[in-house]
Amino acid sequence: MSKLKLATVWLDGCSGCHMSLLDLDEGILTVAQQADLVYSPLVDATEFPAGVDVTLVEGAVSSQEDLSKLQTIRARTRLLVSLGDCAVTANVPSMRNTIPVQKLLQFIYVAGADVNPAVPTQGVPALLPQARPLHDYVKVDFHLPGCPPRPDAILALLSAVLEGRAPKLPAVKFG
Amino acid sequence: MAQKKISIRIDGELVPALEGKTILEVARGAGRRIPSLCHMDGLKDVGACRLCIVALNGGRLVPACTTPVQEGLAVTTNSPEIAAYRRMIVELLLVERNHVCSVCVSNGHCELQSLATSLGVTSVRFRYRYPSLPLDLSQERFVLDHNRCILCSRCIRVCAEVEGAHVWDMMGRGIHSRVISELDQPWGEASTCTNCGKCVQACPTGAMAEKGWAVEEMVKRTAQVAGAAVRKGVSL
Amino acid sequence: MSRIEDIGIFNAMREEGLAKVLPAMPRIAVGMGTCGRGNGAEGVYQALSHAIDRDGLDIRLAAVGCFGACSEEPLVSVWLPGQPLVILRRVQASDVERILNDLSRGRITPDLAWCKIEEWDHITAHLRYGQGFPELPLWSELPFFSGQKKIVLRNCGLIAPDDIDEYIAVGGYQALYKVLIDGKPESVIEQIKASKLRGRGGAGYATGIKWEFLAKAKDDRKYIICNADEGDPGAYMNRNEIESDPHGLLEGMIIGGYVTGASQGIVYVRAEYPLAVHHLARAIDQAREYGILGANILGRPFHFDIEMVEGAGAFVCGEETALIASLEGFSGRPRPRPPYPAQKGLQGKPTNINNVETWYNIAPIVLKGPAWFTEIGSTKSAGTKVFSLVGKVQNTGLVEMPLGTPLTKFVYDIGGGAAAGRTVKAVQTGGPSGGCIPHEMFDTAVDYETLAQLGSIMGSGGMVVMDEDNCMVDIARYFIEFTHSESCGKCVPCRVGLDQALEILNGFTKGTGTAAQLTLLNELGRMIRDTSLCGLGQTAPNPVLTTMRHFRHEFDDHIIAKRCRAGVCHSLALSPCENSCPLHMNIPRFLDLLKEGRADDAFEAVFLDNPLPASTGRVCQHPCDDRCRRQTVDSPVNMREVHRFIADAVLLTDRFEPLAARIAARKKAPTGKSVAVVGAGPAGLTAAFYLALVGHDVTVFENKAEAGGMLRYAIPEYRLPKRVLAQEVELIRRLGVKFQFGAGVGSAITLNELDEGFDAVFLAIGTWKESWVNLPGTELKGVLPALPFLESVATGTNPALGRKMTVIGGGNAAVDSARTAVRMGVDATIVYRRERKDMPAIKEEVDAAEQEGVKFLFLAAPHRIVGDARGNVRALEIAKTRLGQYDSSGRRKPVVTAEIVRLDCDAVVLAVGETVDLDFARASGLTLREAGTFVVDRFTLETSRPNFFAGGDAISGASNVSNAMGFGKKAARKIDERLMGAKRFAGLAGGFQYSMEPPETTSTSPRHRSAELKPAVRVAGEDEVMVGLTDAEAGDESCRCLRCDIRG
Amino acid sequence: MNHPEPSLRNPSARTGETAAAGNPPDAAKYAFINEVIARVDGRPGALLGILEAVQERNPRKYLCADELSYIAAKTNIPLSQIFSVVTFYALFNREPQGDHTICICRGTACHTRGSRTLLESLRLELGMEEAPGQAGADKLTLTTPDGKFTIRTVACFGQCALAPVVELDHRICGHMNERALAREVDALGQERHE
Repeated sequence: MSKLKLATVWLDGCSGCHMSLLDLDEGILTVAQQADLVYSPLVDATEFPAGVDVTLVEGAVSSQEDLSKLQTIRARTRLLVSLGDCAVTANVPSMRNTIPVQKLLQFIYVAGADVNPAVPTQGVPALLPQARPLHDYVKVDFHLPGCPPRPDAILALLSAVLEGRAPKLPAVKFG
Repeated sequence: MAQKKISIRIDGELVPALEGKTILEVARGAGRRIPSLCHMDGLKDVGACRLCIVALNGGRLVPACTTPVQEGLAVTTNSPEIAAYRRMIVELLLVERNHVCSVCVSNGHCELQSLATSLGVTSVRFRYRYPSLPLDLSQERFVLDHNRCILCSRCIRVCAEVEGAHVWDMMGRGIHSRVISELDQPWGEASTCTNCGKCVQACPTGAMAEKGWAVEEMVKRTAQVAGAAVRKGVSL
Repeated sequence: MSRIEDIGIFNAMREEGLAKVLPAMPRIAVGMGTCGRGNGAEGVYQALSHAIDRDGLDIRLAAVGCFGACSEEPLVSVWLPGQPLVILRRVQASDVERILNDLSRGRITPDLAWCKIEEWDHITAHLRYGQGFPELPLWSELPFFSGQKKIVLRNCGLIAPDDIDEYIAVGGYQALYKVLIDGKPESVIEQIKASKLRGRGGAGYATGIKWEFLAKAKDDRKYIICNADEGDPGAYMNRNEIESDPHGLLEGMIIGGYVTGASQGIVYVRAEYPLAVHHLARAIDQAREYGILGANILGRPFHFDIEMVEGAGAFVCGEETALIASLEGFSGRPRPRPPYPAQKGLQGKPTNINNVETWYNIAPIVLKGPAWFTEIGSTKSAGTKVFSLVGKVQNTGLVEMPLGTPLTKFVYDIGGGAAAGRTVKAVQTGGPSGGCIPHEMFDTAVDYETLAQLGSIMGSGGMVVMDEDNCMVDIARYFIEFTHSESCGKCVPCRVGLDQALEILNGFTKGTGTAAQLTLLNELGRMIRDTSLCGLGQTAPNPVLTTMRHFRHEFDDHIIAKRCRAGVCHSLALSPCENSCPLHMNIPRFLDLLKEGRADDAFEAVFLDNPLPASTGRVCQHPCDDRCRRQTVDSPVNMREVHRFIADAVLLTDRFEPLAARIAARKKAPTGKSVAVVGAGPAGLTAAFYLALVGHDVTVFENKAEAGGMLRYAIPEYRLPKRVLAQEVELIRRLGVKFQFGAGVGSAITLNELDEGFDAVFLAIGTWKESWVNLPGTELKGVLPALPFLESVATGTNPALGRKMTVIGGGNAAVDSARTAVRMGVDATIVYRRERKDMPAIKEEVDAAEQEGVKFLFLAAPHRIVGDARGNVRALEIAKTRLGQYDSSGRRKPVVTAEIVRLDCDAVVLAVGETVDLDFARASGLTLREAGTFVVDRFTLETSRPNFFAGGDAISGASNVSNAMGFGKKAARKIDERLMGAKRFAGLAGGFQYSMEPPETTSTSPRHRSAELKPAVRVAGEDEVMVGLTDAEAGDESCRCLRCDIRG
Repeated sequence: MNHPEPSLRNPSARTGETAAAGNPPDAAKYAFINEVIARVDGRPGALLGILEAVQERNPRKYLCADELSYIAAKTNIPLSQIFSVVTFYALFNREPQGDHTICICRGTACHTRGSRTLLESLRLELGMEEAPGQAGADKLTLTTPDGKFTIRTVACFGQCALAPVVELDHRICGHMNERALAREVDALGQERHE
């Protein structure tokens, strides 16, 4: 039977979760047999394809672009997994949530800038009022907390999902 | 007064107990695991976090920490409903304030965090509140970060019952409640504070910590303070 | 005053008191409770005392508490020795002179007199006032007091609260004296237990057992506490009890102190009750003066004192352990139980806490014995309970009823039902810990057990009546917002749980709620209920859990359809008027376009919202008027007449062609899909219009000869000229809608053929069948149903009616039949079994009929139609009815009496309601309700057969034009979504730029009304009665709009 | 004042005489506090009684820090416990109140008869925007910048028959609508503050 389509994306995250994904070491081989990586920062596909089976999404939804990306992903993937604390709880990105966005930008890009102080607008997506977890905007099928999530937990989740059975996760922890 | 020896049934097993002891004490004495957060050995129990709820005779849910044992009691320490309620309580605590575990000084040594793991909480169904809360660095040895506080009042009780200074208390009401020192003054200006640091050791999360520790480095000496409290015989 | 040391002094004191209550001269008593003062009682009292002093009158003036009928305040009772006590209502200071000089002539001012009391059972004594004033009803005969049994409120409003003599005069402290003389505390406790008295604060714990615990507890100090925190919003009985009869509370507590061996009593009173605090403090001082409090009470070796502590504004302090913490100088945060207060309470000593009302029952039980008490109320809930009946009910006030009384008695018999024209939807009992009980369950007995089964509690006795202007999701949100702000914050489920419950409920009222959140809210509610530390948290979810159970459809409306029928949740509607309009017309828009003088744009905007603007402009029942917020200023904007004016200005003029073209130009590209619409009535026409507008190929099948349904064949010419309707149908036809007349579906063409020939079918067959009346004589010639009669007139074949005609029924069809007959020179009488205010017909039409000479006979039910030998109608016999119990529609059910009246007439028209064509419905194979209407999915209007939709009267039963059109519009939207798989209706009626600035000045003129032909002119012909607004009137009317659609 | 916690006395409880910010020790004030304490100390509800009396005496109807410290010293109740009580109960204010107080009842009967819109219209009229963190909260106390008006809400006045009810400086007004409320508030505004 044809291999399943796997995708990974990172929104407002630090790519630590993707590093943890690579830490699967030889575990990657078992995954490679079951699925093709059709879209990921690790491969050079440009457009998120339709008909993806499983997508791992790292990072919080912090900007307008994150949100539109997430909505497109949800429409085109069968299963969506929140990978890591930022996706599950908005983690570190959420630490700006108590500060109004304009004040934040003024503080950093005007007061704090020593050369051409101005709030950037060209080619930079607008910030949402708050950085929020994925499940505040779309239905998420599986959550994998951890900063970064443990590689063995990622493997356990991935192989279960690819084989279509309910995943039995080891004791994962936030943070 | 001599306490009468009685026996109660925990999860079907007969367990000896002394009348007047709480279900939590008897269960833990018999090696039964019941989660708790606002309980600390040696301090008077307040029944605030409700994590230690158990079913009495298969029916009503009661907090094990404040319910005394009686002859012939049948206690169920866990059931699908109890587990679901406990998970929901942990989710509510995680949502109430800013528990950013990855950059917390108590990461890996926090009672709330380990409870989330043991109860299988992998995400929070409620909407995070992200409240704006103060950080008090005025005390030269300790730091108070309200973002990590779960209002369990262990700090208040240890300071009042063991140290006797009663520096801390709870101000406000409901969701706006907050731990304060004296007239909501910075900790460093609290004249009645004896700098004993028992509150820091009693605090189950990263809300109170000793200065100088980085992320994941703050390990609390809760057991020593609890031992002192028990020896002081305050809780009876 | 001397201390009462023995029975001799006691009886002397009682005589002295009686001389004040029943003096040798006239006595006037003004109800001076806080609510009385709020209504101006203070001014009345000053005026009375000034006039009495000025004229040196021999009248005893007293300030008493409140008798309980708040909606009739200020209440003043007047007593002439030997006469009954007369209660005057709504007395103003300006009435004082009239009252006094009537009194001087031994008379009572008739227009103020409300009822009389000839004798009064104070339970602890019996008072005779006197006989007289036959024309005045007894107090117990008034609806508000019918069935009330005043035990707790026995003295309220009848004695001066700040004078201990008056309390003693009516038997006060007799029970205390008896208990002290008998000296057997255990037997008193046995009596209280035998009486099955339960706590009146809300939990309903057996008082006797609670007392027994305290009596058995051995300690050097024991406390008894009266919980007068009464934080429940919507409950104020404790306030009135303390304000009107403070000594009743003291007597109960002193007896309680004696039998339980307590050393001190404390009354914990809310800070928000200043007058109650004042009267209670004075009563305590007087009791000490008289030797009833302090040392050696009533000369016996018993020492007991009572102190008062003022609360400081925390609802949670109503919970007993929080109250105790508050008394000990801590924040009011509840403590775990056990230990229960009876073992370890205030200062660690045994303590017993009872609600104010519980203490008032003690003296009566001691004097009359437990058996007397258990006879009142239901088996498990003995005695009475005071309820504060408030909210959307006509008679509001304090009502003391035996437990077990059904809710209908409170809401309708006592409360008088909802205000005119509104229907009661639910009652909320038990305040923030209680629940909402829907109208269908109003036969529920009000006592501890049955309310608990419904997920509510009796609680303090708050009873808030709600009508259809209240949104149950908003009510649930209101209660959670209350308990959330009053939560003490100690335990997690209540502190954070309620915060998240409120977050979810706020989302529902803003239209961002999801079905998953509804399930989560249910689970969260049960978690809070099952795990919270104290009563506040344990009962806080009740309002949410009960409304979700009994009003699930309202939650679904907010979540799925993003609609709030009550119009309370502002963010779910453009404006209150748009929300109430079945077609959801953007009313502020067309008013503003007219105001800016853009008549063409106004027409286009109106027509795109409502394809029959001129017809509905004449016959709609205008629900928008009830919701227009201009009525808080003067009167609602006449929105119906304005959109009629806008429509007529185009449809009946040469601007018809250009505008018809403009609207036809809006038609979307052909979709290649075809839809069949069965029935060219208002629902069918509307659906056809919108489906054509979005590009579908629409064919309308109509079994009659022309389009319009009821508009064409039932509504007479003088209300809706046929040419107006014809223009609207023509404009719809211009969009490419094909009509097949005389094509009866079921006969000419079958549903299966429609199914093959079309992609979707919309059934809008209306209700054309007359619901038959099983009445002897209906087979006679001259008896005809309303619709065929109106149809024959509409098609020009006028049936012979003879000289005199009677019409049976109270709806629009009945009124139209009568007015049509009058125009044919026939003498018409409408016979209706209820009263005029109950008639479903539109109010203005009933008045117009009366002006045109139509006669009415109310409270008359048809008995028999009498015919002559040749089988022609000679007369209609009716049976007079009287109004009985209230039925589920909130109106009183007419009960037939034996009295028969004969009305000679030559014809009888039956207009008692229309039903669906049952043969067609049954033959359709679709699932039906027993009334024959089609069962459809609430949100998509799809019937049991795929791609077959239904709307209008065919699913709702006989209703009105705008409701039917609303269904037509919704069906078109849902059919389009099904066929095209996308939501394409959003911008359909958009594209108009209009001012969104708040109007600096709005017209100050009151509502403009359309001029009408004089009755004599109307009857002479068929001309339209309502002439319509003039240009200037419509323009000014559009400037009266407050623009509620503009939000800051 | 004995309280059940067998904790030690405060080792270094400060006396209340220290000068609070810009408010010199007012001998009469402390004498009054001593008299109130003497009257109620040791009795149930003592602390509530003391705080209520001290706030009532203050023309601006609020409790300032030095008064709280003084009470703590005199009654031997820990400072933090007193602060907990002052911030728990709605009656106590820690900010000076306006000349006039407008209290809108948010009870059930008043809510069903539209007291929410009354509150919102009053807020707009007195130009008081939504205080942050109080979105939609009904439990609020807002004072206009010029100190003339304070808007408060209360859970229930017990006047449900007159719903919706508004109390303007201890005067209960029933059956209020937006126009009547605006009229009453203007009338209050004209009154010279005595």
